[in-house]
Amino acid sequence: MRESSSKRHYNEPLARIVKKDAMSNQRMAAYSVFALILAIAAGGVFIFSLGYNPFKVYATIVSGAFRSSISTQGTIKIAIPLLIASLGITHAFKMQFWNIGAEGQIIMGGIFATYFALFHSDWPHWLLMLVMCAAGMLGGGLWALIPAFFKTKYGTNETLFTLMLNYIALYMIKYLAEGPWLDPKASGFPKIASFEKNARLDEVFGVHAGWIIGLVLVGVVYFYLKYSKQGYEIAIVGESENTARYAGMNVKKIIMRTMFLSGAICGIAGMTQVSGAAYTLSEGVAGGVGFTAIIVAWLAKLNPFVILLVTIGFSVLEKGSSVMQSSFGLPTSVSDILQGIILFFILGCDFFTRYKLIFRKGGQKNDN
Amino acid sequence: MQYPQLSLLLEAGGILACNRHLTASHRVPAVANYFLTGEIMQKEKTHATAIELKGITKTFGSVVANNQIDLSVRKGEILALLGENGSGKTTLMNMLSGIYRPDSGSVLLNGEAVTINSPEDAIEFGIGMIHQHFKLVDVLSATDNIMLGVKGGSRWLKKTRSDKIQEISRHFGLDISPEKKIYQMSVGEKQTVEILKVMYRNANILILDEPTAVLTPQETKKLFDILRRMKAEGCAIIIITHKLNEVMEISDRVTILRKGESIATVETAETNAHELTELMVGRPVELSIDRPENGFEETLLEVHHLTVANEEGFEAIQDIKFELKRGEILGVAGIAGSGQKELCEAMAGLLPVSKGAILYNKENIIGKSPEEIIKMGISMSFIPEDRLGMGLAASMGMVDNMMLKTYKKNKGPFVSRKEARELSKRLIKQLGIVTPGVDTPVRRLSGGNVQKVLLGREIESNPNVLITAYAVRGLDINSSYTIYDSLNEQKQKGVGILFIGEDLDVMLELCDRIMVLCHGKVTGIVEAKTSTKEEIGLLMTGGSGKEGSADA
Amino acid sequence: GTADSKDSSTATESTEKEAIALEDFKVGVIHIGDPADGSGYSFTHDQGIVEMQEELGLEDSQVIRKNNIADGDAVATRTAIEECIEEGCQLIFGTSWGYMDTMEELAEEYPEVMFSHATGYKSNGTNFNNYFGRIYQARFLSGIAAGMKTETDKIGYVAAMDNQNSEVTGGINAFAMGVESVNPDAVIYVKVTNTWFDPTLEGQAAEALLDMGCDVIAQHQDTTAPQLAAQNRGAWSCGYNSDMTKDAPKAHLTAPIWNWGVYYTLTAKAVMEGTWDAANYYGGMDDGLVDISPLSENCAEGTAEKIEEARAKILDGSLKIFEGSLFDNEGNEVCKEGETISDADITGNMTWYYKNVEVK
Amino acid sequence: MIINFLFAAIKAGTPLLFGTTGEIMTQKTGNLNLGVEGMMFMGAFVGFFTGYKTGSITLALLAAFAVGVFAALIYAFLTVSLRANQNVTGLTLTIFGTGFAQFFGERMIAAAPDKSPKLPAELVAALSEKAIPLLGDIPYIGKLLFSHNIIVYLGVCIAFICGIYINRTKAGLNMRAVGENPAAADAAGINVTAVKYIHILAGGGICGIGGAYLSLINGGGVWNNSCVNGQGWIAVALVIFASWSPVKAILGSLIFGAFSVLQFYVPKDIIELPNAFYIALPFLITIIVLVFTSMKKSKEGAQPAGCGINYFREDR
Ligand SMILES: Nc1ncnc2c1ncn2[C@@H]1O[C@H](COP(=O)(O)OP(=O)(O)OP(=O)(O)O)[C@@H](O)[C@H]1O
Ligand SMILES: Nc1ncnc2c1ncn2[C@@H]1O[C@H](COP(=O)(O)OP(=O)(O)OP(=O)(O)O)[C@@H](O)[C@H]1O
Ligand SMILES: [Mg+2]
Ligand SMILES: [Mg+2]
Repeated sequence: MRESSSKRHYNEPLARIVKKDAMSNQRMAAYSVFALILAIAAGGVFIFSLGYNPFKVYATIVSGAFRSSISTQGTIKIAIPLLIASLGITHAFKMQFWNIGAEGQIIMGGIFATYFALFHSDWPHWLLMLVMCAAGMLGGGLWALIPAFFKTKYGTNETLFTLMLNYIALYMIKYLAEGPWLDPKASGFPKIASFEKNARLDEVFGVHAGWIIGLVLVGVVYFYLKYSKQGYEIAIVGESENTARYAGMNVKKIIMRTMFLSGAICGIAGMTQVSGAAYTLSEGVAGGVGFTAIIVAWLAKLNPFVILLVTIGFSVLEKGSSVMQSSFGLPTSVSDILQGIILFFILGCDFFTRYKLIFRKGGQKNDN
Repeated sequence: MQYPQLSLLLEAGGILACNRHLTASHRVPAVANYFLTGEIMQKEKTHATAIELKGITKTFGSVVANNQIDLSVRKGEILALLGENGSGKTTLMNMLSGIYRPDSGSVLLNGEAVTINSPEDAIEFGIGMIHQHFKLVDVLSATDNIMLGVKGGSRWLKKTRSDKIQEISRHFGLDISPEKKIYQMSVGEKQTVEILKVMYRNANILILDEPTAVLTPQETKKLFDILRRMKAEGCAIIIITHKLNEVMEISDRVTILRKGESIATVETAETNAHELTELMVGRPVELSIDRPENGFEETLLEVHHLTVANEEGFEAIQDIKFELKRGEILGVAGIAGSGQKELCEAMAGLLPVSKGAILYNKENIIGKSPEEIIKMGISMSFIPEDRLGMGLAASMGMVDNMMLKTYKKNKGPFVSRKEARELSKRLIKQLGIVTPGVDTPVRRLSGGNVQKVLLGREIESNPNVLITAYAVRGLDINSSYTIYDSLNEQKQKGVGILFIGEDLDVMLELCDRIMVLCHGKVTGIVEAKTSTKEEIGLLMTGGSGKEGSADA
Repeated sequence: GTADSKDSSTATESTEKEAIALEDFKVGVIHIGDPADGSGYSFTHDQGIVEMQEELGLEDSQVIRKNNIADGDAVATRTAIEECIEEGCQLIFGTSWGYMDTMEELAEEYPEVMFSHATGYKSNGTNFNNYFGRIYQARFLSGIAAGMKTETDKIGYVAAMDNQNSEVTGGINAFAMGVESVNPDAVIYVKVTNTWFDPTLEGQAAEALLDMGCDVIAQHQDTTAPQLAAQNRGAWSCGYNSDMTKDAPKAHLTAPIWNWGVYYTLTAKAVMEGTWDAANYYGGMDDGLVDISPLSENCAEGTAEKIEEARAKILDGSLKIFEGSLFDNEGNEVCKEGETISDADITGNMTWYYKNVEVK
Repeated sequence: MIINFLFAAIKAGTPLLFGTTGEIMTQKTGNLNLGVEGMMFMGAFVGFFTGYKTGSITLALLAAFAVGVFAALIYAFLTVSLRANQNVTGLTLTIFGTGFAQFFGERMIAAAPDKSPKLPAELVAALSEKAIPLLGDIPYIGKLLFSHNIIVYLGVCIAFICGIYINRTKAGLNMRAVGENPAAADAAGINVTAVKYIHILAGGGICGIGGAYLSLINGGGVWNNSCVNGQGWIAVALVIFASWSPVKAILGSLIFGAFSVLQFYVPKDIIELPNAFYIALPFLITIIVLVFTSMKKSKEGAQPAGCGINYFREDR
């Protein structure tokens, strides 16, 4: 028999990881704030390393986002599609359906809504707005339904499927702009005509009405997911499809319905973008919002109210960064790096809400 | 003293026979060593302690899973670890196999203190654990799984590597196809792979966590043969099981845990099932099952010529026929995978039926949706191998789980959690469910308590037909009897119960009649009172106990 | 309404505005790319801005640049311009075609701010105009350099857009005529990338042309990728926008270039003085707005002479380039003997290719 | 003509091959890294910058590899050690990597003479397409297979090596086990964390080289701030197309490369399809492949089962 005594003696590792009990909401909030501060500090170190005063830069970012009514409105305009899309994605994520296709769903919402804006701009304004909104929902919803269908039918991986659909949607705009919907007045430049005034979303307090839609959705989504039967079904299906079937739920139907809903809400974001912000359909209609929304929804742990907060944070950073460009001569790429660093830290800090480290020497660093 | 050449042994008719001839002083180390090293080893002192745990404590948040536990196993000994659900057995063993780290306490290997930081370390120390849930990679072959993580040797995967494995398995009388993928295997085959994995690594301390929970009696017997052989060869073995007969049959000593503490260690030869149960539970427990008589006569459910194809399109149930009376417990016995799951799912409307009829109060329920079937009063609880798989939402609390089948009853688009909350509180009291609160995710409950939640809900739904599959799977003896009692209570209320079980002894005591399935066909339906285990065992393997006795 | 005037001579009502003090003056520029990036389109525009800044003596803080604003992204465009307004710019230049509609709308929303947009055709006569120029004159000259250099008589042309885009098509045709004027046998092969700015695609298109046997590569694109592709394959090239000799010294012959500073200085001064009339501007070689870059030593012998000859004729008006009779590559006569095609049509309404052009 | 077309396809497909091989290594060990675009961007810049400063092809590629490893290290630390969500971390890495390359790219441009950082001539020569003596002279085949720049061969070699590694070595077996079922691998004594780190880092390094290819070869020797421009995302798509096999990725990247140059080689007068169609084609085909593999329900040739899920030993 092998001699056990000849085996090496293992030392305990310096630290080991232990899972924590679930935290109360207050604790969680405290942790998040702490993580945010740490992240901002880390970003500050980066700014400092570039030779700038981080306090000044941060101050510029915040003031840049709110220094005048135009800039506040600009910040809100950035927030609207992000908020709506994050709320849309939340449905899918709650069902553990990894929809990373919000980008494409926003685009399809935009495309469907644009159809009416281009070809039925003579309809009565309110009717047109409602139809465009419905069309946007239909477009986004149908686009989300495709991966949902294959998922329920063949178990096709939805993460990769929805990712691919983003690109196809994007190139569909390119196709429309270069061909069927080419602006005849554009002397060959591939673009779609600007919408008539009638096909534009009204402004309320200087910002298109998308913000009202977004705020209403926050409440509706919260109640839908938390208190409605369908919300309950979504949660159960997310937990275990077997359990859902066992409880008599029609799992396929629920998946399809929820994905349609998820895509439809993203589609609203597309509609508000084309009719409220861009007044036309262009390749930038989603502009990465669909991807950022994934980050937002995840950071907010799928809570609609927290999503609202996180969205505002993102919008301030984005809007403020463009001011940073003109005030400090820092290129926009700096704000990408900054955003990356801040997110890395927040992602990393999330660890401490779920786990704790126990250090070797009797001293147990306990943050419970 | 030198031991004769292994090949001679093999020629002499298998090592089992030979080992039986050996006296204790002739024990040899794990057979697998021969295959890997080709050396012939020195015998060992027999009663040396292989591994010893001292004052092991492990907490999870506020829960003390193990509290100052001492335990030791000798070489050439089988130690049974016994305890109620959640008493800390798995936790303790997981610390030996490197899955968990103890908060305090020490582990002594051959008298020397060691630290086990990871499964890798455990393997280095010769500790092998067969987990309750198999740790196998589905898409890989048996050979790949066995070879996984093995250190040393060539860097390349060789075609010939399965030879060695086949040699070991042939030697132990294990049946295995080395190139078969795990996902194509039955539970028994998977366990064989797990055993081979451990043997291939020369483990001389073997831990088995509820290895028999999913095995047929035949497979269990085979496993025990192997364990005895390994024991004869000087291995130290720890086995966790809730089946007292198995404890009595296989172990040399028993260590009993209760609520995370080690209560006693007794010599198996000097104890009995009653004493063990008492030690486990902490008070005397009646270990008999009632079979109350009642006057119900009418037939509740009739199944005619039922044929069901499973998801892969294979006919898992073929042309079966039986009926269930009011106030009756009809047992369903059979080797795992004989069609029990498909039968349940077909009756619950979860699997489409290819042929036949299921008449409930004379009404055919085939083609009805699960929802409609639930509304008719047919309730199913299936405890799958991973308990949380079907019937519960693991991350939700009891409240949300209670609503699972009733949430639609509430009018309007919203759910109401009020009744579910009250029901949860009631169940906690009635069934003694241990949980921090009604909103604690059920995933955090111990297996036994999870099962109580599930069964409690099904019973509370006031069914007319209750289908329960593996209701006590993995439950400790005390909890099991609580469940039997509540089933009997239901029976007295006139509920017809289809009891799909694994333990024939229990079924013979609890059920009124027992239907035996084999390869999706009914091989017999017998009166429990007048039948024997042997008779049913024979039917389970397809033998014709009573020819075509499909009459009731 | 918008005046569809495309000629600088078109009279528009001249509205008197208040003069702005030098230290209060702020100019915003919206770039489609990054001026720092290579020698392309944004780089050229920004050089013009820098020239204007120096001429007027503006501080760096008085020029607000918004870089990398995709002109296909109306939201980004609007945001960028609004940020310039927020910063207090009184004059905003939009350098890419796709900004036009957005700028037009913003001009209406912010009547006190002046908007000037490159390469388009709209003007509102008060605070929004377009500026562009006769780059086809320079393209004609670069065609001469290419036509004299080619040995295979196959010249490649990497084009951003297809024939629907008059700006590109007019340029190709002028280039082709330049080639024809010195080398009637040469054929111009065009490959369309459908993008203004994509180094990978542009390079690939150039390589495909080289694979066909072309030995001179010209381009209407915003990066130097086609130049570099030519250089790496030992071929020759004509750039665009700025002098690309520095990017591909072994291949480059000459490039049609813009001197936007001419216009920027003019306009900024007028706005400062309150005399800007928002009339559309259309400059040519005579204004110094367009030209070709100095001929590199790669040029064939005699090129300089031929080019000087043509340049003199253009400057004195005797060579109008798009002057009849002209035939397209399908054999149709698109311009009759004795007629000339107007600048408006060249930049806004030309969808045919000259007879020695083949689209591949 | 067809040879020229295929030649161009190989040239266009090579960066994808690197990105795909790198991502396959990452996914095979159970981590879906959506940061390929970011890692390629960082590799593109650092590779270029090193080449620009040193003129050495070896150093340039090593530096690109190293920065890819660094980027992957961020990802690995967050997802493996800190168990952050893989999708979100990957997306963030893309944001970060893009910003990183563009920011430092701009600084490099600003500092360069003529504001145009150009690779030294000897490096451009070393990177140029050269026919291998003798082999390169074979008609057709010589041009098609033996006249490429050196990084093309490197890519094919790496893909083959990775393929053999994954399927024929014990370490590869261990890695597959970790990707499929980390708990099982752990119980078998495999150091899951180490295996994940090693392969995620190696994968990141390979992606980095792919990025360097884009800046060194595609850029024609001059730095360009948008040189990666979505290629990283196509590489993610290609992983599916190649059904997680580096050797199939060789063919896959050739096909995807062919799509990207197809529009320049299909004579316009024969077929005229909308331009957007050519660009969308790879993604369409990927979806079709994805659906077909799922229809077959085969467990092999599908995404590793553990992909996207972080492993914590004490979880269950
Ligand atoms: N990760 C954990 N988090 C919180 N509590 C835990 C955890 N693991 C174990 N416990 C607690 O430790 C106790 C012991 O659990 P353990 O799994 O060891 O039970 P067991 O003896 O194996 O039971 P069984 O007979 O069902 O297998 C449980 O009752 C539980 O309360
Ligand atoms: N990773 C974990 N996270 C949370 N809780 C855990 C974890 N691991 C174990 N537990 C806790 O461990 C306890 C026991 O778990 P376990 O499954 O071992 O039960 P059990 O006692 O074995 O039940 P049974 O006897 O029915 O098998 C439970 O209370 C559960 O909450
Ligand atoms: Mg246990
Ligand atoms: Mg257990």
